Amino acid sequence: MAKIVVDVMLKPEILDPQGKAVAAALPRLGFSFATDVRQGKRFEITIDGEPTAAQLAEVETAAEKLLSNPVIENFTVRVEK
Amino acid sequence: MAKIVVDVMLKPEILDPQGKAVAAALPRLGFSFATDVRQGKRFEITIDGEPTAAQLAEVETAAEKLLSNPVIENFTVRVEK
Amino acid sequence: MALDTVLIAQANPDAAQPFAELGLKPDEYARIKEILGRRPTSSELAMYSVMWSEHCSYKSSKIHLKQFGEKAVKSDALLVGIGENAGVVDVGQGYAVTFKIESHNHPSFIEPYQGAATGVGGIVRDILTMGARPIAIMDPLRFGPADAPDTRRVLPGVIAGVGGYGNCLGLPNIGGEVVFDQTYLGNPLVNALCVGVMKHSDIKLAKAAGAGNLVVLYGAKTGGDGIGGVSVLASETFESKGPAKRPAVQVGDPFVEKVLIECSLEIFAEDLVVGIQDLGGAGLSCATSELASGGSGGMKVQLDKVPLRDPSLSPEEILMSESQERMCAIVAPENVARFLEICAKWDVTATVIGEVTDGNHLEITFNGELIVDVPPRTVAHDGPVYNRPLAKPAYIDEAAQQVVNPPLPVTAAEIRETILTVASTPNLADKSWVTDQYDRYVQGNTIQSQPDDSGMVRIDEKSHLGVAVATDANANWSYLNPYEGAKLALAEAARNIATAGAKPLAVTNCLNFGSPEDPGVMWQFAETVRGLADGALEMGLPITGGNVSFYNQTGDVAILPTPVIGVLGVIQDVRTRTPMSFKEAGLELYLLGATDSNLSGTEWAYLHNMRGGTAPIADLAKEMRLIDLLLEARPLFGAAHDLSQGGLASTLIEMVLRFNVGAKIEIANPGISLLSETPGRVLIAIKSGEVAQLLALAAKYKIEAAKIGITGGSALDINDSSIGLDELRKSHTETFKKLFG
Amino acid sequence: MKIGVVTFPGTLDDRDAARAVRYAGGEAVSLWHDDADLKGVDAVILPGGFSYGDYLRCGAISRFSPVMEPLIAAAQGGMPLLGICNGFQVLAEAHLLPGALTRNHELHFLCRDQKLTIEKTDTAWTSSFSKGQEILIPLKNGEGAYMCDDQTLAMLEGEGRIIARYVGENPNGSRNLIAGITNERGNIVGLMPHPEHAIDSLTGPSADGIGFFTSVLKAMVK
Ligand SMILES: Nc1ncnc2c1ncn2[C@@H]1O[C@H](COP(=O)(O)OP(=O)(O)O)[C@@H](O)[C@H]1O
Ligand SMILES: [Mg+2]
Repeated sequence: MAKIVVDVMLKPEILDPQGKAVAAALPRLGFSFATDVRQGKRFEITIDGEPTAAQLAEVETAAEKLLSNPVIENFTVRVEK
Repeated sequence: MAKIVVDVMLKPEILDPQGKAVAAALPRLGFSFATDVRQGKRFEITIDGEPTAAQLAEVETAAEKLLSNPVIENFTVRVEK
Repeated sequence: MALDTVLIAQANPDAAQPFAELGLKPDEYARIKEILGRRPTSSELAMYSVMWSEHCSYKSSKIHLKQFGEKAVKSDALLVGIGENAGVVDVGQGYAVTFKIESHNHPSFIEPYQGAATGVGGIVRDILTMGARPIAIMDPLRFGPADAPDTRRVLPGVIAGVGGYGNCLGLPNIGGEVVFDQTYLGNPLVNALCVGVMKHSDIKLAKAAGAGNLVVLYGAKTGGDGIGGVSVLASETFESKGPAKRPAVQVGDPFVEKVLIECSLEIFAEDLVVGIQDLGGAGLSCATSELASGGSGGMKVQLDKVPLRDPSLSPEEILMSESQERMCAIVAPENVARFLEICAKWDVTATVIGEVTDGNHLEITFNGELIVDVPPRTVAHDGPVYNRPLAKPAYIDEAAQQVVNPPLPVTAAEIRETILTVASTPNLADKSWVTDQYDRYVQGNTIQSQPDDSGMVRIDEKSHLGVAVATDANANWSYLNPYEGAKLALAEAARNIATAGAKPLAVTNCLNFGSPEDPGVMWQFAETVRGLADGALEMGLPITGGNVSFYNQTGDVAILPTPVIGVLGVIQDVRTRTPMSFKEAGLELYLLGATDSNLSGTEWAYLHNMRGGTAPIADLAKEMRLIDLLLEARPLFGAAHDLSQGGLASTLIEMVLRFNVGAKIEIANPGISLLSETPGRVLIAIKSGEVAQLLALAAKYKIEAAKIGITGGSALDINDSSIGLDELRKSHTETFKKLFG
Repeated sequence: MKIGVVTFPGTLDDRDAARAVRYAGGEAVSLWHDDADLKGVDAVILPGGFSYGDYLRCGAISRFSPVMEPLIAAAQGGMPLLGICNGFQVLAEAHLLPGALTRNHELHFLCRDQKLTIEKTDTAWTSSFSKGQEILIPLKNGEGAYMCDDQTLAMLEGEGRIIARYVGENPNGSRNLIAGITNERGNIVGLMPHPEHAIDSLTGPSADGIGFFTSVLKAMVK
């Protein structure tokens, strides 16, 4: 059993209203560490056994077609230990 | 400038309708790799300079108080290269 | 990055400029040079190119739209007419109502959620700009075939986007349309209508008057949204490497818009603005040039003062950015402090970016250098005007030759089958899957919404004054005869207002067509405008504004001509409205208006792949008599529901399911009676004791009235056929769940 | 009787809540999120909407608004406090009520007329109803599924703190069909559906919702 993680983030040039709202809320709570916050999605996909190269390629395709919208989002795929 | 990532996932015992919907959609698109999918949030926090221990502690607190709801969610904090 | 300034343009008159990439024709570019007496700076080129685009300048449509002014009825109700952000109508008791439709078709195809969301955001700002509180929205939509894979991508995203934005703004969604047709597959239509209300004295206009008054930009920061095209300026003129990627898609932030609405209304209430304009298409280029030319003409703007989300934007890009949720106000100096204070209260960024000047120059500087110096009228109003060639397409006469004779039900079993088919076909099926995603209760004033004939909202809690709005288009008829199609859509929208008891007052429209460079499309467009102008004149209704969307086509196949017509009406007391259906058994059902046997352009013909024939000829005099009858006989009605797509069959299905009370219908010639879509018909329910009064009024207005049945029971019985309401409901409501659920 | 209605940035149903208070015979006082002042009100309503855009999590950002500090203190001291929809989400985020409101199981915003049964009538906000009474009021939200762990659920059930349950098919995936809950003392109530949109059958599906507002007026007279 392995876990594949797909992270999907809005492209940097795209407005991220949620990240903006979080960035604005932090200082109100007394947190001053952030110069910027972006909010995205994280998918944890469980697969049986160790992932094969073919499976990872499939995950890439699924990430591109289903999990993200390439018009406004980027994604990364990785296997998590 | 550094990037701190906070991942927030629903606790395993909490129903995740979004993850379930993705898991159901994958086979319809011909993808059979997943035995389970969970969907969570990913926050990318930009800070000036290298993060200090104090800053990381602050991020932990913010993750606990604001970025996640401990009733239903777990989180992890890490510095990304 | 080198800045192209007016001085450089003068010193270096022959520099090559990428006008073609920006969509300008050589003669248009030449005209800009002639206006300025020199080559434009790259910032000026950016402004002219976007303001002279089809979308902003109406260059192909203007020459036709003129008719709306020329044929206009004199209406005392019209407070602000075509030319401002939205028309304003007097509805009495000191209230003014403004409403308008806009399209966001192409963006919704690329990114359905954001395209639809920002479409709602844009039309709401247009209404807000007039000084009004937005009070309701509607969403007439068109998609490709319901079972096409791409429709499964586009439709759910569009619905979620309309809902996501509108719900978050706290605007009840009071109606709309969902229609499927092959021609919309690559060209979905996402039109959005917004209604707003204000007191007469609160009307605001887009004009920058009074030298010394300040220009304040407020709302969201400016990012690179929607400026994909203009990056050629930066790449070709300046740096070989080109700029960072610029998104062609705009992302909306409904929360910021909600705050912007409340903040603006507070500012309006204290009378702090001289003029105001929202930033929509063409962003600051449009707002500054329109404000300046709407006022005395002069304005100075310091572009470097504009707060940026993306600091890498060039001045050209800042001028053209279509970042959402921004407004531009003209404020007298003594009011600026208070203005900024209100913005601070709402946490809205507000910045003074310039001032109104004497003279007629719009001067824009960037870090002290003059980069734009233009007469603003030439940007905003003196764009090119095309009289494009038009020609009646060959299909019209071919279609007229075709015999439209779909099979018609005769036996009880066939009638049953027909009713279930009509109930479940996507164009006529229950739309709750869509409308359940929209808030219809917020603001606490919604009297009617889907599935009623029109949306109705109360605008005064004490007097119960209300307004009703309906939108309609019948693209099948417009395809067969665009002139009649436009009139028929107008009549239908007006009728939908009147069935509830509201008096039609004003018209708006959104004209969705293929490419204006196709003479056949241009003919469809011209005929549509002529029909709408004639129809509005005949019905005595002013056209208060609208929108044109061209280039909705895939290859050389255009969408069906789709003029979406919105009609606004007023009702003195919303408590007296007529509901669309009956809750009581034992009422008599009367069909007002006669039925003919023409099946061309009907849903039934479409279901049998028959798209030919001839459209009905609109009889607007009769439509007006029917409206008068509906308004006068209203106290007699237990229910009234319009007949349109799907004919009597569809009307009966909707009525019996509305409150779960059945009906027993007796009709001769059931096929035609149930499926013909003859315009000018309404089904009403009435107590037996009041029939005589109804018939007297029907005679007075020369409208046919025929009894077709009686209410009651738990089935829809037609002649010898019977369908239980549960079975009928299942068939009516399952379609969308199965397709999209 | 003064009832405060809080407006956060993005609140939508504040004017409707104030209207409901007036219909019930009370005086509505508007409270501003950024002002830590309860203006001497006798009870408070946190109305529906999308405060802070519902970004991050519904209610997560609002709960830190300045007005919340005196409000939490007052509610802990027994002042009646009703959170409707977004207001319920704020109460859960502020841990004034247990559990959390999560994404509807069908992942859509859902607006519909919803039947509820009132199960607890000895709270500040439900005493006008009779136990087991069925009412019809609008439900409208995207994140209305009530979630909590088994222990909390058993506690809520055991202590009879579920004030209202959905009737029929579960509209959003809420555990045990929970539509609303109360704290131990019965002064704080969170309710997902919208009684303020059902105070007059002209504009709502019924006038059943008015009972929540008349209840609190009665409670305050006592
Ligand atoms: N089809 C039409 N019918 C009537 N008026 C129209 C039509 N299309 C555009 N207009 C009017 O032309 C003006 C400019 O339209 P538009 O550019 O859409 O406005 P905005 O810049 O506010 O979006 C508006 O007053 C609009 O009402
Ligand atoms: Mg405008």
